[in-house]
Amino acid sequence: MSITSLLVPAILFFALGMFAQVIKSDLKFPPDMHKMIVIYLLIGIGLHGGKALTQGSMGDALPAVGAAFLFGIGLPILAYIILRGLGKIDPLNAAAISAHYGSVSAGTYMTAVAFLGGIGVTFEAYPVIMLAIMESPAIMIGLVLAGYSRKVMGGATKGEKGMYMHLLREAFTNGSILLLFCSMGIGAVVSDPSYHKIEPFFETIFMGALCLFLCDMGMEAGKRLSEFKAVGVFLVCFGIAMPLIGAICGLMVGHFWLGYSVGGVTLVTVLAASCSYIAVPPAMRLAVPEANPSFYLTLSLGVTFPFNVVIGIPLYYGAAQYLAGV
Amino acid sequence: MSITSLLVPAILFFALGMFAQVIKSDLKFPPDMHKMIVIYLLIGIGLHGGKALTQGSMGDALPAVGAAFLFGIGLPILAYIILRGLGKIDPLNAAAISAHYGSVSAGTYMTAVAFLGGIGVTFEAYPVIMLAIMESPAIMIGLVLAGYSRKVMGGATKGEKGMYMHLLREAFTNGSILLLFCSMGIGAVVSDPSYHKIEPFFETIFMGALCLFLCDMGMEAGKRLSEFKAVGVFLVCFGIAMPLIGAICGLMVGHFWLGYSVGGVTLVTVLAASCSYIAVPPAMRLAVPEANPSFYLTLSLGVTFPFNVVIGIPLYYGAAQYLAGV
Amino acid sequence: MSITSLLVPAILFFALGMFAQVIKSDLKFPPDMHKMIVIYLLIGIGLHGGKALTQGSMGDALPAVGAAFLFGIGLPILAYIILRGLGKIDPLNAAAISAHYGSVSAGTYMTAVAFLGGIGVTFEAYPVIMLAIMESPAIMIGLVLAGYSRKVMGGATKGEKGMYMHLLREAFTNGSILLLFCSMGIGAVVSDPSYHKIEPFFETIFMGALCLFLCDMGMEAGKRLSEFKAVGVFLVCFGIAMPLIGAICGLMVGHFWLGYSVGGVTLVTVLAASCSYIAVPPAMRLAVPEANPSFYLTLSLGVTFPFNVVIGIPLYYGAAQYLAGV
Amino acid sequence: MFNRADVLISMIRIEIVIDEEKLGDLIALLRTVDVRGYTFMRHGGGLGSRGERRPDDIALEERNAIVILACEEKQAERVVMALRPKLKEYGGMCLMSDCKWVIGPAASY
Amino acid sequence: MFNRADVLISMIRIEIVIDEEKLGDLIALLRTVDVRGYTFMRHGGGLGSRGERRPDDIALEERNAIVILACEEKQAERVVMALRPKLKEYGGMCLMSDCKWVIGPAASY
Amino acid sequence: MFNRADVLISMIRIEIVIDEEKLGDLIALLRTVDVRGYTFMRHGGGLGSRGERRPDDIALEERNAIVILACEEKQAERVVMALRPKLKEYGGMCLMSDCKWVIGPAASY
Ligand SMILES: Nc1ncnc2c1ncn2[C@@H]1O[C@H](COP(=O)(O)O)[C@@H](O)[C@H]1O
Ligand SMILES: Nc1ncnc2c1ncn2[C@@H]1O[C@H](COP(=O)(O)O)[C@@H](O)[C@H]1O
Ligand SMILES: Nc1ncnc2c1ncn2[C@@H]1O[C@H](COP(=O)(O)O)[C@@H](O)[C@H]1O
Ligand code: NA
Ligand code: NA
Ligand code: NA
Repeated sequence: MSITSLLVPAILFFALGMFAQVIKSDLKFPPDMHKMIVIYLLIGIGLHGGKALTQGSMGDALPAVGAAFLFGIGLPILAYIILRGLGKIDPLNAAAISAHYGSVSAGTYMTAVAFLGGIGVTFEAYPVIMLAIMESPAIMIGLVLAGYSRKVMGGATKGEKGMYMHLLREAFTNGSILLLFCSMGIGAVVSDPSYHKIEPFFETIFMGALCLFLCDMGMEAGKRLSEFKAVGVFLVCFGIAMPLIGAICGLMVGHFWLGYSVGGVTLVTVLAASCSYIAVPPAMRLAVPEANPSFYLTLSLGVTFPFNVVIGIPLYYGAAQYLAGV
Repeated sequence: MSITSLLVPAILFFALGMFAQVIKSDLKFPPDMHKMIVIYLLIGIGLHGGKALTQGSMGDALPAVGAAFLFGIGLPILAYIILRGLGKIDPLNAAAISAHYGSVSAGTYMTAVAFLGGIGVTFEAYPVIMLAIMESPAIMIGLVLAGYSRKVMGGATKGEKGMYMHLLREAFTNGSILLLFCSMGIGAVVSDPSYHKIEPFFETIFMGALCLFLCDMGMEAGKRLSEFKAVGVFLVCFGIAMPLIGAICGLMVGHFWLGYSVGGVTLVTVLAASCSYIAVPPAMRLAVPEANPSFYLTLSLGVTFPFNVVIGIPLYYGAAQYLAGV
Repeated sequence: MSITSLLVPAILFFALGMFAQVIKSDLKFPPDMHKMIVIYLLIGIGLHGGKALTQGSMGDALPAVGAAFLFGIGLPILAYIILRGLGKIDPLNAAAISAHYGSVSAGTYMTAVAFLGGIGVTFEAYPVIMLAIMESPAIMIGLVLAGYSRKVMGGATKGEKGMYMHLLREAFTNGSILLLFCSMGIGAVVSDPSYHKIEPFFETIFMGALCLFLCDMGMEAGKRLSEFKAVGVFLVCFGIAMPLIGAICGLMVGHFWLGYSVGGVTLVTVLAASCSYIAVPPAMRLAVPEANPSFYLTLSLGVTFPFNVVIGIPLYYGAAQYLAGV
Repeated sequence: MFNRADVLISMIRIEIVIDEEKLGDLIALLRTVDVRGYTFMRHGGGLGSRGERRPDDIALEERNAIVILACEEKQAERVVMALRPKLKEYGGMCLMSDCKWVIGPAASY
Repeated sequence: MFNRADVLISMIRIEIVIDEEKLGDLIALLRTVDVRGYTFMRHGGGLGSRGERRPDDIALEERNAIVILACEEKQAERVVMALRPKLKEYGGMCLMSDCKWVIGPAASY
Repeated sequence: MFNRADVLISMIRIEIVIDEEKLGDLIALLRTVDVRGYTFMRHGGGLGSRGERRPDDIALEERNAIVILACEEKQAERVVMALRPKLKEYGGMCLMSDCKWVIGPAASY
């Protein structure tokens, strides 16, 4: 893997965005542009994933679904134990942060796809299902952890039931999750000629649009750098260590359990290593209003996302190659 | 015509949008995104239509222009009579609603084009002229009907002259109408090599962008469902019956008078069956401020548009096939 | 050069926008749409330019860089002398206006590229470097002229040092300039396969997106027409004469010094003839708050830009052909 | 303030800040007490008892709506009394102050 | 309110709500009576005598602009008198109230 | 205004207009004097001593932010005194007026 393989346009645009922020440029994308690109990209991954899935058998997808649930439930618990045990982080902040690490980042996933595409590596269709699934269990487990924390702290738990139902709804009706799932459905059912008519928009120009998205994410990450001090050394380290821990789980599951190719293992690893910034933050804001959003947002957008995009993805790919003995 | 021919991505995205609204998802597109897509789509149809028209003779277009005026004037009068006679709707609301049914919905037209494209049916270039023309006469006839209503009701008609002139201007300077007309002009005059340079943007990715538009329209339609009760049973039924009546006129005119192919007849039918939500609502708001906008908007966006997109288009296509004896 | 060569879609869309404004249509693009398209276009030119540059040698680019600095410094001084000497414009307004004429308009440049593409004329890769460079020196020279004016007028010059540093930073961290430069860098370093993945988005659909941009610019220009009276006859004439003067300099430099082909000379001429409306106006607003923004904005967006787009580009191309003896 | 009864009417100005998502509920509530005019602006941000609310945040967009309402004193009392229990649930803020309605546009209060 | 003449100046605050499309006309009108400062926000919605106005409605977008104006009492009277006939035509709302201008930024009233 | 101490608390309403870019600084400043609630709107325009400011101008976009702040009189004095020197630098406007806080939502002043 040479240095030029790191010169993926998407990653360079991420760096451009961060650089602009660091030198205090006035570069800024309209907020609606970000939303539009996210909508577009989610539909794009969904359609493509749905189409790809119809080429495989539904039964083969089951282990991926299982792995998604395993990650979505296991990783937040692991994160919670680390945050409480090693970091002495207060229980509710620990719960809120943990939930983010059980979930995934569609942006990181797409960057990984762009990375693999850039070096011509193919991959299985199933990781996209995991992407679609993983956001929901993490939300629920976050709520469970918060409830447990409150009980430990001896606080009021009144109204918790209503919150469970509310978030359960939320976990399935959240706009981004819905868009991803339904687009997968649409991709799976439309005929090939129909699909070819929308392919130029949703696939051919996808990788370019992703660059705009990552440029914006770079600016966002750059903005969050200034909050490192407020967040503290432990949490910043956690924001790098946790994806590595997730990555190890991902590599194991992807290689030994799911038995995917190098590309597929890389994607599974990226999923396990990444953390959410789409559906989980608003859910935790609602479920754990006592937690400080600047903690989980700084970790998610300012530490883990940039780490994964710039260092993580090639690293995980290298590890996947090593495991496969390539 | 099998069930898969209904699985047109554009229509599925419409369903997705409606579904999101029905399950109360927080999915929402930025309002500016809607405007941008509409601008893009109008230019796209215009350019394509203009280019296509240069391949035919201008004389052949004349009957289409005639049919457009016939629909634009005849259908609102028909609608007014039905609303007043059968529904006992008060005159000014009847006038405002009627005007919408003389006009057309570019969104429905584009969905029909996507539908025909998905099953590989070709069509004439002339219906696009009708699309561009039909919005304007409907506005004027709406004003005439409102003036007539006011006279019948014995109300003040002072200042009506000014309003006529004002709306006449409006009917020609309305942004959407202008964009469609001028893009047709541009499509007609540019050279082929020049056109090929902008084709990837305005044609190749068109059908994908249309999906985003229809997803948004689906959410809009879903939102309007809740207003069905306020609008009343008669009007909701009218919102389904009127496009069917329009469709019959469209089929007759398209097949017997214009003598188009199955695809062309389908499009003419769709035009006659569809009702405006772009230029007519603001014009009626100005011309007939006494009318309740929630009546005509619910009918247009919540009843007739979804009916046409989901049921109407395949139905009209089937009828056109039947007429052609295919 | 026939009349049809003027029927470039981009230019026709500019005319459409102006027409809409002149007939007082309510056509309006969302402001964020403008920003998004500008971001997209700047990245697009940057990437393409960067890629093209790697095909030449870096040494060949040096004269272009020199010419850019020459224009950026020389043309504002020339403009200042004309405005002060012939027009008796007050010193600070003269300084602010002059700065705009040392800089360039990316929109004009792209229209020229579209024009050349439409008639199949190729060009060198270097003018794009000039485009990226020229905005910065003009800002600095504007500040120098303003400082000189203030000294001549005997006004306070306190705090000028800070302003110099501030604007120097600004000249390099300005979002648009940064985007253009960094995209050129990215275009230069990414591998060919990587580039091909983002090409559909940033190149294939570029010319179509440019049409939307020019339509919006046409509306903007149309809006500014109404301010001609406030600006005065002299300045309006200056807004046409100055690009012609710049064009003569551009033709000489492009043909005799740089020795470019007809296409390349046209682009260099367009750069010298065009005037900024992106980075310079906010810089002058800050540096010369005493100047009236409606003067330089009307000249830049209402006079020089439309003149160059509609008349200038074909004229400069004709002159370049004449010089080359074609 | 210049005081001419043919030009100015004494009124109450009510200003409410509330989550944008609750705006629909608030308006419905205002309708139940027969409010005949209000103005709202969406897309606001702020700080309150529940912490910061940032519009346009990429990951955690929270917006406030501001509602302004001019009405006569009697009506103001009804509005405020109807609002109070809801505001306890919604959070936000409600301010009242005296003002004069300039006679001119159609009365919608 | 703490009352220190070196910090606070008594003024009038005028608040106008009007169709966004008419904002240009309104500003031109304010200019004719030599107003030297105002602030506006576009993209508002509301309810009034002409029914609901919804910004961001797909089919029928109607927006209000809100203009805030601080000026001295004399000037306020001129502004209001100039505005009234226009408001009859435009609709909307105009409120007046007392306020204090905090001395500090350049005087623009 | 109907006057019931169980429903209304006398307060000061502060309204600040400032360049949108300076909003972050302003909020930081407000934080230093322990302000516990404020509301802001971005994307405003206006006229002042430095001329017109137009949001959404293609070439020269200049935006104002409007900050509204309700607090008790003591606190208002602190806020205003802390703000004044900054406003000299930033420009803009700061108005103060009396108002009543409607008891109901969590106290954030
Ligand atoms: N004292 C205050 N002054 C101005 N706005 C306030 C104040 N307190 C609360 N708000 C607004 O009300 C919103 C919700 O407040 P809360 O429910 O207390 O978090 C905040 O985000 C602010 O926009
Ligand atoms: N008298 C005033 N009334 C309302 N707003 C004002 C007033 N003076 C200034 N402003 C606002 O403050 C902004 C900056 O003012 P300035 O720094 O004086 O240019 C202006 O753009 C207006 O939005
Ligand atoms: N009593 C009121 N309080 C607050 N805003 C009002 C009031 N009456 C009218 N408005 C505003 O003025 C706009 C136009 O009013 P109208 O012309 O009466 O329809 C409305 O859409 C509201 O935004
Ligand atoms: Na994870
Ligand atoms: Na019709
Ligand atoms: Na120049």
